Amino acid sequence: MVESAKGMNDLSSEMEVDAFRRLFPLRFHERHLLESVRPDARPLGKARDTSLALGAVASADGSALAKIGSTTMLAAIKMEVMTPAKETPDEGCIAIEFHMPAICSPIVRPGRPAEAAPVVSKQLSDTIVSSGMLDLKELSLVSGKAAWMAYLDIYCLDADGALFDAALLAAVAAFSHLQIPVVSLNDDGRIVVFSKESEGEKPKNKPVNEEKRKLKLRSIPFGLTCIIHKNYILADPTAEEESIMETLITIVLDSSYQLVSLYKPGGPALAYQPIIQDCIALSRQRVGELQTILNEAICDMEVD
Amino acid sequence: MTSEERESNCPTIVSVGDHRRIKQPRRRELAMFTDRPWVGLRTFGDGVYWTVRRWCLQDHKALMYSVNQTVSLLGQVIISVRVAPRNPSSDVILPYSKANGSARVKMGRTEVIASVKAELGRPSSSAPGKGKVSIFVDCSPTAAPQFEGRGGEELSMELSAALRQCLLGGKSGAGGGINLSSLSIVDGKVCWDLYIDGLVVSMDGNVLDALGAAIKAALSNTGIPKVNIASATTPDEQPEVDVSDEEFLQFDTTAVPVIVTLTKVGRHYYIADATSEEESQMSSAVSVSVNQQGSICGLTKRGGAGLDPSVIVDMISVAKHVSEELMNKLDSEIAAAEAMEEDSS
Amino acid sequence: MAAKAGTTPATYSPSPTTNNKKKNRTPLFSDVDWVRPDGRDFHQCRPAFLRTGAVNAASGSAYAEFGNTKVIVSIFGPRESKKAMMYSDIGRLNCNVSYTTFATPVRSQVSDNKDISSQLHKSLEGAIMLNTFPKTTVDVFALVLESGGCDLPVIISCASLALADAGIMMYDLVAAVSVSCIGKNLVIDPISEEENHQDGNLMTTCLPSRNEVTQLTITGEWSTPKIHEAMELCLDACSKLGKIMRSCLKESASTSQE
Amino acid sequence: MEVDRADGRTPNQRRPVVCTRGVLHRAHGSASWAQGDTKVIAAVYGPKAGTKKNENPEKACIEVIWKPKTGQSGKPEREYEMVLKKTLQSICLLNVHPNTTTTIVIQVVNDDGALLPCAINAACSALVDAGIPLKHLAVAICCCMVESGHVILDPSKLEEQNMKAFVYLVFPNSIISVLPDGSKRPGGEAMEHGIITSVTHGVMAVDDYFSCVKLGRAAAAELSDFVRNSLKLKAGNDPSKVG
Repeated sequence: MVESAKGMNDLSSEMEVDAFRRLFPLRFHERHLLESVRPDARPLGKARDTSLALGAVASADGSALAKIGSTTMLAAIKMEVMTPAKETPDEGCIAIEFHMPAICSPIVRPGRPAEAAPVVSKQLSDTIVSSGMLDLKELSLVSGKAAWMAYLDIYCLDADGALFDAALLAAVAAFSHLQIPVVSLNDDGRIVVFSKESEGEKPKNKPVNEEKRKLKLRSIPFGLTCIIHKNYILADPTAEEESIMETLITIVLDSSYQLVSLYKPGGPALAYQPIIQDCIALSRQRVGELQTILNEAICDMEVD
Repeated sequence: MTSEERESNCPTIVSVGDHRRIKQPRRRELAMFTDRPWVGLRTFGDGVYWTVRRWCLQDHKALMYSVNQTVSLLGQVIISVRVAPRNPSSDVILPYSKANGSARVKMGRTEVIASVKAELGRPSSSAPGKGKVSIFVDCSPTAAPQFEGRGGEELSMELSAALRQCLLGGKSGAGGGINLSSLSIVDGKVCWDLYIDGLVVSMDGNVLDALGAAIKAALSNTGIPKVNIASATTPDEQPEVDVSDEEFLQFDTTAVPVIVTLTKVGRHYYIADATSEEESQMSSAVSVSVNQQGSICGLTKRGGAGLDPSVIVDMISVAKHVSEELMNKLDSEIAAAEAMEEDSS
Repeated sequence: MAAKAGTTPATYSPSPTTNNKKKNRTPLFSDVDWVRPDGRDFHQCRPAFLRTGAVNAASGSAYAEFGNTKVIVSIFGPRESKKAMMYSDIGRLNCNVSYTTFATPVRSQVSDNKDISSQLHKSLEGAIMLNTFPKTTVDVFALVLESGGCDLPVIISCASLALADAGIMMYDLVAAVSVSCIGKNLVIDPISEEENHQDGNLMTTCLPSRNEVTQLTITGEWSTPKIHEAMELCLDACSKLGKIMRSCLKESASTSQE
Repeated sequence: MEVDRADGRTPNQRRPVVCTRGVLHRAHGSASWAQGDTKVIAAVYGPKAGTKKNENPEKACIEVIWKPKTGQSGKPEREYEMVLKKTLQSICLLNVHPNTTTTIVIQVVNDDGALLPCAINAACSALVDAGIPLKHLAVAICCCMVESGHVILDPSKLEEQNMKAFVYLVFPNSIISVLPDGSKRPGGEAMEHGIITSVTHGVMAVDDYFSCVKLGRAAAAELSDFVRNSLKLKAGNDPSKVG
């Protein structure tokens, strides 16, 4: 009897907190900030648990599944052949698309693409292209005739804040997992997959890219999104935090801590130099973490 | 609604070959069952239909199969082949040129038009030795006011998908009513693309069966021009073809299945060729397409309510029975309509 | 410096053309005795991996993996119906199925699939107590991550699990299984390669504990005894799948309680 | 100088700015803004009743439509729209007209570098022209990093393409206030030192970024004075437009 009464009590207090959270979201969060803790028990500057699995999509040439908290991104690369542009006969191309399917968030409805999707798409391709991580020359097959077009599609499976960070992590992981198929040039001038099984059938067509199966990735970029609210900096916000405290700043640093992007689109709070410096310090820390996570994922893959 | 009114509303239903035979039981049954409670259904198109249906719903399932099919289903199929080009509705279905074949089918107050158009195309790379067939259905706003604008889209899509499933067979082509290989002209280069368009002009239930019948009739009415292939082309080039204006090849439609929809009303009874009224009371409906050999070539189910597996098995066997007679009736109607068309031309 | 946007040159995949020719040359499934590409028995299903709660942002969700077929289904609602919708005293069900661009071996841009969406709707509506959420809509959104055959049955089973996870009232879970007819053999739970060569296909979705069939589709040419055999196979597999789904739900319920 | 610019400017020299308000008659407020050969016209419509779905009806909603010079709007335009929308949201007093929508249409007339800053400046002037209540103005500037590590301001298209990196920065203009100095300073820094918006492109060292910010801030202060003067001027000429 006593126990049940206690249980009731607990429930009611829980309800109260929940109601407070819904009715006064800002005050709810600020009360937490005063205690230097966040509703999910994280310290302000700490990112959520991050995991990375390579090779999640069997039908793709390179793929990765990245999870930051419950934000989940699935990235996959499919390689296709194209005729390179005249100005750059020795370069391949990458096409990056970020998708927010209807499953990922209650805001997105089928047929009406989310507002954020094309923006994140653009940011991702800007970041990856300008970071110099990839050498597009490595994607060349036959100079002036054929080159790879790498289609990178990133699907958001669960949207809970920091979409860009998770998408970028999934994208770079997919590139590091990318295994370029061995191809040969057939008699019609088309590139076809070189298959070992059909011996005797086409030994005359030698593979054109046997030594170029993996891309060399230089200076991999990693991102961290922070919320600036008054004098607080909250690293790696959840969707709830993003909707309540609207000033976001996304910093992308590469492995040598060079600044690839510092993206702050408006927001009620102004970013002063000390705050930006603090954010950059947090990102530096995060780059280290993500680098280890990526390396571990690659190691796991190689062991398998 | 009195019976006089009803008759004036649907004058087309009276041309039944053997309706005299059934008329007799009708009177008897009318007398027998007037005092029985009605099983969740209201009055139907015509008297014969009404009594027999009612009689079936009351008691004997077995009796329903035999009588219902002869009266309600076969009695109401009236086919007239070839829509006159001046017909305003033909503008909808034949926007570019004269169709190679067309047919109009009435089943009671349900009226549909099907047209077949053949065009030269390229076979798909996955099946170089086969032609292609596409089926699309449009629901005209004349059939129901809610089809205005995009309102009919959902039903159109559902009907198109069901027809494709029932008439085109499996992936390998087994069970398909149309022999795709016969549409091939030059392997991997040229083939016939058949565009089958269905138009629902008036809707009073059982549209799918009517569309199936119309397509079968339209296909048998279809003449595909003879094609002469200009020889001596290199294997890389697209061969030149000469389409004849005079010689036509008749399409073989013996393999085209007929579709029979059984609508389940209430707990135990299912009825063939349901009207809109009956469909409004349905819990679920099963459409089965059956070919001349009695094989099942496709099946879909509509309506949310679940069915016991044994009921489905039962329904399939009923559908097979119904289909046999429908097939015969349809063939003779088609032949009659063709003959009539030849006479008039 | 400037990103190469706007100009997307025509591309082609290096693999499919060669593969197709190869397949046509070797008649894989023509014999009476052949081995399935993944070494299963004809009447053996792929191992099923099911998990609820894959998407936190949704009110309920599930992930299903049957061999290479991988599907996520999210449920949203019951929530406000679209404004254009008229008043309805029973709830509405809105289904949508989309594919990722990398779901199929050849990259495809088309991701919307109305046909499959309506099939999903038809299979589920009979199992859901729509009267429990009047005036509102439950959205069932499915994303096929990888298509490895039997997509629709996997989506249906996964969707019913997600509905259960979302706490939507149902009469029973919906289990779906399909059977391919290849030559003289009936092959349960076919992979894409088998589906591409099938003569006919029979898919059953049923409520296992009520022994009710909510949807049945047949394509290809079938004799009546074959249909009986295939349906029996499907129903048997459905009841087994139903048990797996049930245990998956129990498991997630017990872990959430801890 | 260490850096040669094609048009003979010094690294810290902006292009001449021309700002005209009230260029469109049908719009509630409009402005054209030209920096050298880059020219943008902004039109403001609103506030109109109601907000779009998924927007907070307790606040005013800002909608931005970006019309490129030619062709259809694609991903870059979507991104510009998003940046512009967020930037303008942060300078507008959104609580004054809750549950309304203000639409800003940006028409690119000519793009010769620093397009986004130019559009932000144009939009800001157009908002003033339309009499939308603002907290303060925003001034946008583009800084470029040359390979040698020097910073140049307000680049042309050609310069932008050949740069190692560039930064778009938006600063608030200083508020002339009766309050004593320092009362408006959170954290002891002047308000105009805070960054409203920052968009970067290209790899650079962190220190380089801050030197860009420093130079940009100085330039923004100049620009801010220009804007203030030009607005005063217009307000004097056409009092009916303001208020």
